[in-house]
Formats: sequence, C-alpha cells, structure tokens
Amino acid sequence: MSPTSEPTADEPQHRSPDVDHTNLTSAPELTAADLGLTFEGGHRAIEEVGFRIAPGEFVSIVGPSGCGKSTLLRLVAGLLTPTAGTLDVGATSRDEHRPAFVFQDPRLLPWRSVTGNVRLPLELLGQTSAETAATIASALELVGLTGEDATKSPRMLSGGMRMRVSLARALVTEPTLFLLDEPFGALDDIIRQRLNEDLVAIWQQRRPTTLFVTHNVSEAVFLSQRVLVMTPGPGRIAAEFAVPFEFPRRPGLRAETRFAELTGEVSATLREVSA
Amino acid sequence: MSPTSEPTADEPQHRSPDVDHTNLTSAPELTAADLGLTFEGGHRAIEEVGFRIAPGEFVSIVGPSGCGKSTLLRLVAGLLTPTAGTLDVGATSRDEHRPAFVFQDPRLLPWRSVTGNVRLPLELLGQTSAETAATIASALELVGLTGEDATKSPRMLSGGMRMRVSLARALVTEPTLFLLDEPFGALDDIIRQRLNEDLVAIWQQRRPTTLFVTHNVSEAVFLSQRVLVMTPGPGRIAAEFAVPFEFPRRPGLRAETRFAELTGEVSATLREVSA
Amino acid sequence: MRHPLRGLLSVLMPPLLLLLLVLAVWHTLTVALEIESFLLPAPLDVVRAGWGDAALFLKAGFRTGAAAVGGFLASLIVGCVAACLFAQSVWIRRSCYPYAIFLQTVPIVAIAPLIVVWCGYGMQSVILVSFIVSLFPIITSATTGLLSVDPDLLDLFRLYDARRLTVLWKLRLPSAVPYIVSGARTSSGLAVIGAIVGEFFTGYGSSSYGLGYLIMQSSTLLKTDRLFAAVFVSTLLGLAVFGAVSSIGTAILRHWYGTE
Amino acid sequence: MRHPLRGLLSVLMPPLLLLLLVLAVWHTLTVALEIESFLLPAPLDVVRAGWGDAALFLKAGFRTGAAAVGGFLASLIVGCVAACLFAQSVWIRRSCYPYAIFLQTVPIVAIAPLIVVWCGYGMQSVILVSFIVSLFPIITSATTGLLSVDPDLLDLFRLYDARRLTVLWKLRLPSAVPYIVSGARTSSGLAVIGAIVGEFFTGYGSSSYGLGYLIMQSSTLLKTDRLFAAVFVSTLLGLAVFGAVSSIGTAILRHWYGTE
Amino acid sequence: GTGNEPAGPSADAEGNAPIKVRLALNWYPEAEHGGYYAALVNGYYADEGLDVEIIPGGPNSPVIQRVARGDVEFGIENADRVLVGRAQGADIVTVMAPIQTNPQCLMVHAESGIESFEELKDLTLMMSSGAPWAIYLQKQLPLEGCEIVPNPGSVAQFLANKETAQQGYVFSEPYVVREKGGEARPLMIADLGYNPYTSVLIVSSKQIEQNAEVVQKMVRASVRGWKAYLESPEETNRYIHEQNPEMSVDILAFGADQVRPLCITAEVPLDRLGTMTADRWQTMADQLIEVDAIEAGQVTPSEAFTLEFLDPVAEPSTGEASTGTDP
Ligand SMILES: Nc1ncnc2c1ncn2[C@@H]1O[C@H](COP(=O)(O)OP(=O)(O)OP(=O)(O)O)[C@@H](O)[C@H]1O
Ligand SMILES: Nc1ncnc2c1ncn2[C@@H]1O[C@H](COP(=O)(O)OP(=O)(O)OP(=O)(O)O)[C@@H](O)[C@H]1O
Ligand SMILES: [Mg+2]
Ligand SMILES: [Mg+2]
Repeated sequence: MSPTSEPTADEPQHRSPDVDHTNLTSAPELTAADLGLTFEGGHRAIEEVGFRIAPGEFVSIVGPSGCGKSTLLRLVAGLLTPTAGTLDVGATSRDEHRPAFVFQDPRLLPWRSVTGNVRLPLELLGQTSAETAATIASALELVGLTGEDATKSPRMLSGGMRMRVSLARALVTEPTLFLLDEPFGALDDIIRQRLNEDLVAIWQQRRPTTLFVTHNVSEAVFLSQRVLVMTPGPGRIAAEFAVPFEFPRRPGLRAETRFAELTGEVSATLREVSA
Repeated sequence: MSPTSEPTADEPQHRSPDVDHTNLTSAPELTAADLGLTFEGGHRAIEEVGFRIAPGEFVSIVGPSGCGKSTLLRLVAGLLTPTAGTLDVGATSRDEHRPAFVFQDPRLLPWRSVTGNVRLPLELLGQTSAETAATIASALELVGLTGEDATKSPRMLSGGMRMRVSLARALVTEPTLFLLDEPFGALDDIIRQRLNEDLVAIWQQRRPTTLFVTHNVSEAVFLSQRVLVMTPGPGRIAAEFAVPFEFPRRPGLRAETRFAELTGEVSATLREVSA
Repeated sequence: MRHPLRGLLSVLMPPLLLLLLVLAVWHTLTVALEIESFLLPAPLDVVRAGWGDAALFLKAGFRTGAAAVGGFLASLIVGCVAACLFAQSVWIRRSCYPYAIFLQTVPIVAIAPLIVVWCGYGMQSVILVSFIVSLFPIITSATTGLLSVDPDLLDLFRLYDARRLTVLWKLRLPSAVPYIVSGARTSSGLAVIGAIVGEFFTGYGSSSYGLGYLIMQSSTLLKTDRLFAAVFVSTLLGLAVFGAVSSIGTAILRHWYGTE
Repeated sequence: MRHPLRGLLSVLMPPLLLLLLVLAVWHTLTVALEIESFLLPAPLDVVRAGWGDAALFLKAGFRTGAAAVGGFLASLIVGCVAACLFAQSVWIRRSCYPYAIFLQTVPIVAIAPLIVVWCGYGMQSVILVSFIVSLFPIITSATTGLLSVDPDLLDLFRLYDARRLTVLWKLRLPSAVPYIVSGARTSSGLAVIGAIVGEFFTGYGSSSYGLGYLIMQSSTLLKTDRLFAAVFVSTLLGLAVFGAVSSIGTAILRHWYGTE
Repeated sequence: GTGNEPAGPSADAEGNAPIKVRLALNWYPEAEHGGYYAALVNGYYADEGLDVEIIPGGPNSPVIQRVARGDVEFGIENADRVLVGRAQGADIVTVMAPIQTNPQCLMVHAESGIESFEELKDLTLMMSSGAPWAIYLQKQLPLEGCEIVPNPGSVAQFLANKETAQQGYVFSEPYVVREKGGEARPLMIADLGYNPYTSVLIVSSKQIEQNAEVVQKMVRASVRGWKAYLESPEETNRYIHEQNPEMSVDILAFGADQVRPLCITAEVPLDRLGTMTADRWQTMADQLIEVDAIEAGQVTPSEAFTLEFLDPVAEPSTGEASTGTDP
C-alpha cells in the first residue's frame, strides 16, 4: 500500500490467521469518520481522521510529537467530545466496553501506596479487596515490581516504576478495549522488550481491541497488526501499514529482514510526513 | 574491556583525537569514590559507586529501572547529599560549574508560558529579558518548538512538547556541566535522532562534562565516549565500555557493524546484570 | 448559541428559587409556630422595614462596606507579607504564630480602649478592627500555600542557587495563589463582621452611622424587623465582597492554572 | 544523635526569646510612655493578676476551651459535609453560599436572643456560637480544595464512570486535605473567639463562668490586668487548639503527600 | 457552702411542695438586683412556698423575650424596655418597681466644673446613642460642639481623656472611676425628666391569668426582700459577690448606698416600695414616642403595669385592687 493513500473505514481488515481465538471475548469495533477536535482556545488538534478498527485488532499509532495522538486516544476513551465527525466505539453502554487507559504521564494518587493505586479501578468497578489481592499481585509481578515496591508511596518511586504502576493499573481490569499512550516511554530496553512480549501474550489471550501510541517504530511493528502514521498537527492519518507477521511474535522477529524492511518503510513515511 | 571488570577512578580517559578543541571552555572533572545514598526511610538507592569523569567527557549511564540512575544524577547536581563516600564535582563554588539538569519528569511552572519557563534559569542567573530573547528563541527552535508553541501554557502542551521545553530550559544557560535524565524518553524517533545529533554538536562545540541517563543502549553508544552500566538497586557500577568512535558522529554510524557489535555487547551486559 | 440574558437568568434563577423557598419556610415558621415578631420577624416585615428606610440602609451599608473593604485589603497585603516571613523558617513561624493567634482570639471589647486612644474614634479605627479580625485567615492559608510547593520545582530553583527572595517571588508566591484565594474568601466575610463590630466600639456617633449602629440600636429597641434588615444588608455586603474576591480569584486561577 | 530534651529546648527557645523581647518592649512602653495601667497594664501586673487567681483562670479557660473544641469539631464535620454538597454543582454553590456568608457576617448580638430562647443559657449555646463563627473557613477552604483536583486524575475516575460519591470519597476529599487543614487552622482560632463571644451573650450567667465572663466584667470594672490575663489565657487556648490542629494536619500531610 | 447559702425552699404552711419559678436578670448580679437576692438569701421566697432560681444575665439578655414566651416565669427589666417590648408584641406586665429613680447618669469629670446638663459643651460623649434615654438627651440639649461616640463598655477612655463624658449607672461606674484615681460627677438622666422605673419585676399576662397566686407570692416576697436589702445589704451583697465574683463586696456596698435614695423618694416612702403611677407610665410612653422608639398608639401605658399584687393597704385608692381570679 502506498503510504500516501488515505485509509478509509471500508478497507478490509488485516487479521492474521494464526491468532488464538479460543479465549476470544467480544471486543468492540471502533469506527471514526471525519473526526476532528478543536480545543476551546481554537487550537485544532486533529482533523478529518477516519479509521475502522476491527474487534480485537491491535493497531499502533505513530506520529510526530504534538500531532494529536494523545488527543485521539482521549476521544476514543470518551474523555473528550469530538467537535466534528463521528466516532463509534461499538458499545451501547459504557459498561460494556470500558476502556483501560494508560496515560502518557503516570498520574498516581499520591495518598495511596502502589497496591492501593493498582486496586483503584477494581474498587471503582465494585470488586471487594478479598478477591482482588491476587489479581493485583500478579499485575504487579507482570510489570516487574516486587513485594517491597508494592507498599511504597508514589513519591518514593523512580520514573520508570511509576509508569509500570500505571500500566499495572490498566492491566488489572482485563479490559476489552485497551488504550495505551506510550506506556513504555520511560522504561529500559530490557524491561521494555519483556513487556512488549507480555503485552502480545495478553492481547492474544484476551483479544482486546487495542490502540497503542508509541514513538518507537520497531515497537509498533513488533506489536501490532496495523500501524497508522499521523501527520504533524492538526493530525490526520497520513498512511497505514498492515503488519503481516504471524502471532505469537518471538524476539527473533526483530532480527529478520522483513521486519527491518517494514520498519524502515514506516520510518521513512514518518520522516516524510514530519518534514 | 571485559564487562565484569570493576571500573576505578584511576582508569585512563577515553578521548577521541578528532574532537574540536578550539571552543573548549573549562569543564569540571567529576570524581566519586565509594559513593552511597540511603534514603531516610532506610532504602539504599546506590552503593559503593566510584568513577572519574574527565573534564568535557560525555558519559552515558544505563541500568534497569529503579537502579538509582536519577539518584546518582541528583547527587552530582548537589540536590542530594551522599550518606557514604565522597563526591567531588571539581568546583570550588557552585557558580563555577553550575549544572544544567533535565529532570526525568518535565516539571514546568504552570503559571508561565513556554517562553517564560525557558527564561527562568536566565532570570535566576540575573540576565535581563532584553539579552535573553534571542537565546530563548534559538533554544526553542533547537528542540523543534514553533513560535506559536512559545506562547502556550504548559497545560496546553503534549507530553513530548513538555519534555522539549524542559530540554530547552537546560540548554539555554550554556552550562559546563550537563546532567540529562532521559531527556528523550517521550519523543518520537525522528525528533529524537535529530536531537541526538544536535546534542553531539552542542557538546562538541562547548564541551560540557555530560552525564546522560537513558534506557536506549544504542542512543548511549551513539552519543557518548563511555557507557556505564549499573546493577539493579542498590545500584553499583557493574561495567563500563569505552566508545572509540570518532566525532562528529554521523547518522550513518548506526548502520555500521562496529556500532551494532558494541551496542550488542552493552545490551548483553545490561541483560546479564538485570537478570 | 446562548442568549446573554438567558445566561444571566440561569445564573440568578437557582439562588432566587432557593431564596423564595427559604422565605416561604421562614414565613410559615413565624405563622405556624406563632413565633413572636420580637424574636423572629416575618420576612415581609423585614422587607417593609428595609424598604421604608432604604436610603438610610444604603448609606449605612456603604459606610460599613468602605471600612470592610479597607480592612480586607490591609489584611490581604499585611497577611501575605507576614506569611512570606513565616515561610522563611520554622523558627519565625514558631515564634510569631502566637502573636497572630493573639490577634484572632482577642475580643475587640478588650482592646477597643487601646485602639481608640491610639487611633481615635471613626473610620480609621473601624478599618483597624476589620483588619485585625480578617487578618488571620490570610496569614495561615498563605503560609500553608507558600510551604506546599512541588519539591521538584524547588530542586530546580536550588540548582541555580536562587536566593530565598527569588524562590519566594518566582516560585512560592505563584504556587500559593490558590491558597491565598481561599484565605481571601474567608477573610472577605470576616472583614464585614469586623467592620460592624468595630462600629460597636470605635465607630461613628449617631449623626453619621454604619450598620453597626443600626444593629445596636434596633437590638436595644427590640425592633427585630429593622435588625434583620440591617443584618440582611450586612450579608449582602459580605456577598458582594466575597463575590468580587471569588471572581477575581477564579479568573486568576483559570488564567494561571486552568483549574476552576 | 540529638538529645530529646535538647530538641524540646530548641523548639521552645525561639518563641520564648521573642516573648521576652516583646515583654521587654511592652514593659518599656508602659513605663517610658507612661501609659496608664488601666489602658495597658505592665506585663508584671498581668502576670500577678493571672498568677494570683491561677485556679480560677484555669477553670474558666477549661470551660471556654471545651466549648471551643466542641464548636470547632462541629464546624469541621458540618463544614466538610457542606463543602461536599457545594462541590457537587455550581448551582448548589451559588444558591447556598449566601446562607453560609450570612452565618459569617451576622453579628452574634443580633441572633443571641434567638439562640438563648431556643437553646437556653449555657454550654450548648456557647458551642453553637463557636460553631457559627468557625464554620465558614472550613466550608470555603474545603470547597476550594474539592474543586482543585488534578484534571488527569479526574479523567481516570471518569473512565470508570465513577459515581459522584465515589469521586468525592476517593479523589476529591483526599485531594482537599491540605486545604481542609489550612481551613481548620483558621477555624481553630475563630472557635476560641466564638466561644468567648458566645459567653458574652449566651453564657452561663456568672456562677460557673468562662473566659467570656471574666473578660466582660474585668473590662466593665476596668480591671485591665485581669482583662489581659484572661486575654492571655484565651490566646494560650487558641495556640493549643491551633497547635493540635496543625500537628495533626502536618502529620497527615507528611504521611500522605510527603510535603510539609 | 460558705454559710451564705440562701435558706433552702421548704414546704409551706400547708405542707405543699415548693413551687419552682425562675427569675431572669437583665445583667450580671449587682446592687440593682439587691432586693431580689435579699428575698432569696433571707428565705422570703421560701416562706411563700416558692423555690426561686435567679438566672443571671449579661449583655443583651433577652429577658423580655423569654418572659413573654414563658421560658421563664419572671424577669427583671427597665420600664422603658417594657414599653418597647409591648410595642413589639410582647405581652408582659410590670408587677412591681423597686427603684423609683432611674440610676442612669452621664458622668463628667469633677474637675471639669460641669454641674448641670446645660453646661455640656465641646465634649466627647460616650453613650449608646441608640438607647431611648440617649436620644431623649440629644433632643433636650443643644450639646454644642459635642461629639457622640459609642460607649466602649469600660471607663478607660473617660479616665484617659478629661474632655469626655460617659454614660453609667450611678452605683457602678463612678465607683470604678474613683478606684482608678479619678473623680466623676454623675448627672442624673432622671433630672432631665426621663425617668423610667428600674429593675422592675415583669411577668407575662398569661402568667397573671393562670397563676395569679404565684405572682402575688413573688411580689410580696420581693417587696420584703427589697425592704430588707435597703436596711442591711451586707449578707446579700456577700451572696451576690459569690454569684458575680468580679464585683467586690466594696463596690456592692457602695451600690447599696447609692440605690437607697433611688428607691425611697419623697413621693414613695419605704412602706410603699414597689409602687408605680399611671402618670409616670404615660409620660414614659410619650417620651418614647418622642424619640421614635415606639409609634403613637402602639402601646396603652395602663396595660403595661398593674398594682394589684402590691400590698393594697399601702396603696392610695386609685385602682381597683382586686385580688385576682383563682388559678
Ligand atoms: N524519596 C525517596 N524515598 C525513598 N526511596 C526512594 C526515594 N526516591 C527514590 N527512591 C528509591 O530509590 C531507588 C532508585 O530510584 P531512582 O529514581 O534513582 O531510579 P532510576 O534508576 O532513576 O529508575 P528509572 O529508570 O525508573 O527512572 C528506587 O528503588 C526508588 O524506589
Ligand atoms: N487542553 C489543551 N488546550 C489547547 N491545546 C491543547 C490542549 N491539549 C493539547 N493541546 C494541543 O494539541 C496538540 C496535540 O496534543 P497531543 O497531546 O494530542 O499530542 P501528542 O501527539 O500526544 O504529542 P506527544 O507525542 O508529544 O505526546 C498539541 O499541539 C497541543 O499543544
Ligand atoms: Mg501524547
Ligand atoms: Mg529515573
């Protein structure tokens, strides 16, 4: 596909044939047409954005800083209301497909410990502490935080640890719609790659519809079924790339030529639109 | 050098012969011996850290999340006081080698515009607005912020833009000691690589002693003369690698085999100590 | 999209509706429970008493209001300056807070003779009392604000060895603005009651009087309707000062912090 | 490292030194300016008056203090509850603030008859007055705090469609704690003066008296030394309540926020 | 228990349990309430089968309100306030008036040489300028060059500044002034013609209707008390001092001396203590109308008091001294 071709909502879905469907929960389909958002001050953040994301699809979004990626995610999450166009998140009630959101800034409640912060979404969904303890522990383990860390207050955490807490907070609810705004930005490569693999595994298991914002093109390619490239603000979708690699994706994939080729292609497009 | 050999303060400096010495300002030498920091709660963040960093040297620090990298930088900046060992930042008065610090979290003054935030260090150093306007404009340009962005309030910025403002704030004072705590964590690859190159250029021109914390091994190798690898907390220096490539470093370097080899070597060590 | 008059109406409707409700309950109370008018006058009587002497109430309200505004402004300035001193060190705080508390806990009746001897009778003394009464909230909230600074931003200033005064001016004071606004809100009401109490003890004679005199006189003569009319005017006064302080505060907060 | 007694000493030294200084200046003033003792008594006379009747002042102080603490606690609870309501919508705020301001600007002398008739003379009425006087700062600072929530955290709660009550309980209230603490500091002093003023108008008569009676009568009978001794005790009372509120507040803030 | 306790209530002659009644004062206990305390201390109330609780007052005590509402059975007030209260709808009636001459005065410094109201000139007058007597005074006198300021509640100002005059009660403030080394000359407001009865005993008319007998007993014992107080106030003063410890026994003794000539006047000898005349009530009402404290026609002065509970033997035959209806 040519990187300049505009994607439309009618485009065929890219679904890899080797995905594990056994555990498939019904995930929402996301459709946007002519979506636009102008902030109150008059700043146009995104413009004429259209896409269709299949239930259970994993789509990455890359684009220059300030192009409106976070804004797009907030629109999908229902935290902002579009000022133009339509957006359908495939749910009749908010309860049905409640998004889990990893914010770009890892905002934690300063008066709660790490565990307390991770427990928050469960509390808000009405689960009692008794049944949640194990869930929380496993989420914390997944992001590589120890039992000692679990009792710390947010002020005593390093930047990366805060980000991981925020990630655990999103994971703990087992969502069907997963919105991640650069969750791995502040993490070292080791933990980042491990989390990449874990994220793929989680996604394969539960198949949430996933929108993943990142600055790292190779991460985008490694994780997703499709990569959307946005233009500088006001952001539009400049190009989209199908990622035809089979799942589960193994670390070895990064070393393969087809991976390097696709990554190079996406990077080139990104550089082009940024210029 | 074997990755397991402990570095000592007496080790020879690695200085490339092709560095531009014409513009050299006197930069400080940093020496640490047996440096340790235990937080008030009793948490040991770093332990027995020793290094010697030559005047004008560019050293990167990599290590797993929570290993004490930020803590180390804060010690060097004088924001924390060592609880063990000695640290010499080569200055008799604070004025002499005042560090410029890019914090991991881009904290900005919410009541000041972008320009106002970047102007702050200059104000604190007693410079008047008249002479600073041009400096600020060029610093903002360097980090890729437009004139429109310059008047925005921090709340209206995207995550990456906030980080770039914080970078500009550090650059604007033309420091001789430069402490960067993952300044490029929230940036897209395009701008990140451009800023990498700009940073090398700035460093070459003014030769500040630079400590650069990053999660990105290839960035560390690309930028610096030496890479220190830290162990998980309590952090020690597990290994150090000299980076023998000539300056100025051109983007092409990343594609070369010797670059890939060194990067691989550092990554392997990092993975080893993290395990 | 929105008609400006409709906007104004929607701003005024809910308080007015509640007011009507309160008046209805009040009226019913006085009638149903047969509460005697010398205890609690019927709302209509209050309105009648106020309306009949509107000019007089207005004049008295203005006089008291002017003193209250004067006292409030003085508190705002002195309170912020004091808080800046207090924020400098825990020693200053520990040493000086008792005196600030003294000003708050001293009954005006106890120091009225001193005030009169030193400042004489009249407006200046009323302003002084209003100032004394409204000072403390500013001091305490501004001090809290000045001390609740983001430690990371403080580090930034420490990096440049910013002098205390600079930290104060460029970091602590701007950070404290929301707290100062909150303190000023409290103070605004206190300044009004302070002016009224000041008039009780140090105020004007009977030829040119403020609300304090009207309240005292109506209370002496058991004219509860008049008394409540005067209290109502003082509440309006408090509302006006409070409203002004709040609006300015909200504007500042919105401009600076983007919060409500 | 530090001897606990030395710690205590270092806490008490600066205020005591300043106290000595103030006393010296005060003494010099009364002597040098020949200020009449019925206007401003010499510090020694005040001490003598207080010391001579220490038991009486102590008892009166306790009585007034108990009422002040009662009024303060009532304000804290009612004020927080009211602020929670106020934070729910701008309509409630607009509609109800006038009534809160009424409570702050109404002179106690104006409503004392109502209070006495409905609650009788005695402690309960004194507590009520103390409550009325100290309520407003809590309402206004708690409301400000409840509204100054980090918008990103609010988004987090919105994501889960948290009900208003949940947002209030789990986000707004904890965020408002520093503001509530600041408001409580102000209130603590007001509660003391409220109790004293309450005793003026709704107090216990005179057989079992508090500071209000002592102040009123010493003032009428021009026993200025006794008057100042009583005022001094009321300041100590204010300090005690303020100190307690501050310490608890600081402990909470340190525990929750790691700030001073 | 200092031995100053009033004689405890005991069953009366018929063996009935004592009747509990409350008497609310309009100020802290002072000499102006001396007779009522004397009745308590000497057991006259107990003799009548009454168990009287005297409730001290203070600034702005709502005595009229409480009596009118029936919160307390009896109250002490000044006669002009009774009319003011009636004008506002408080149905209260005065049943005895122990102090015939109003103790309200305006103090000037003795050294000022001022001997009469007409000489008040170029002074700062500290008085509750909204009080009826003060308005009356302002209407009656030219007060050339005088500035009227609020009454600060203490005589500090007066002592500090010789160019001042201040309101006071003749048995209290002048004493305080003397104690502090000053000398005050009281100018009696009564001499201006404004002379409401003071420390009068009030009840609600409902009380009179339902419990005339109790009212009768109360009045009888109170009159006895006043007579006793005027004769020998010492023991009562000690009791008052206990109730109001800031009032020294000395100042109370001074007060008792001062109050005697105010109770026993040329028109009202000791044996008619407590009596009132319709003329004076009428004058008072007219004066209150004059100073705008009440409106014309708002009160009928004759309804504001009754002599029916006073000893009829001592009364000149003016009113129908009926004994009232049985409860
Ligand atoms: N104020 C504090 N009190 C107690 N412990 C702290 C405090 N600040 C940091 N720590 C602990 O010190 C350790 C090192 O923190 P530091 O911020 O230096 O890590 P880091 O290497 O910068 O990590 P990252 O890459 O995630 O930013 C962490 O385990 C953290 O929990
Ligand atoms: N509240 C706001 N008011 C006005 N403009 C805003 C606001 N929030 C964001 N913007 C602007 O909208 C644009 C898009 O912001 P957004 O946060 O979506 O960018 P982004 O793509 O997430 O960038 P980054 O990669 O740096 O996080 C930016 O230019 C920003 O300045
Ligand atoms: Mg973003
Ligand atoms: Mg860090």
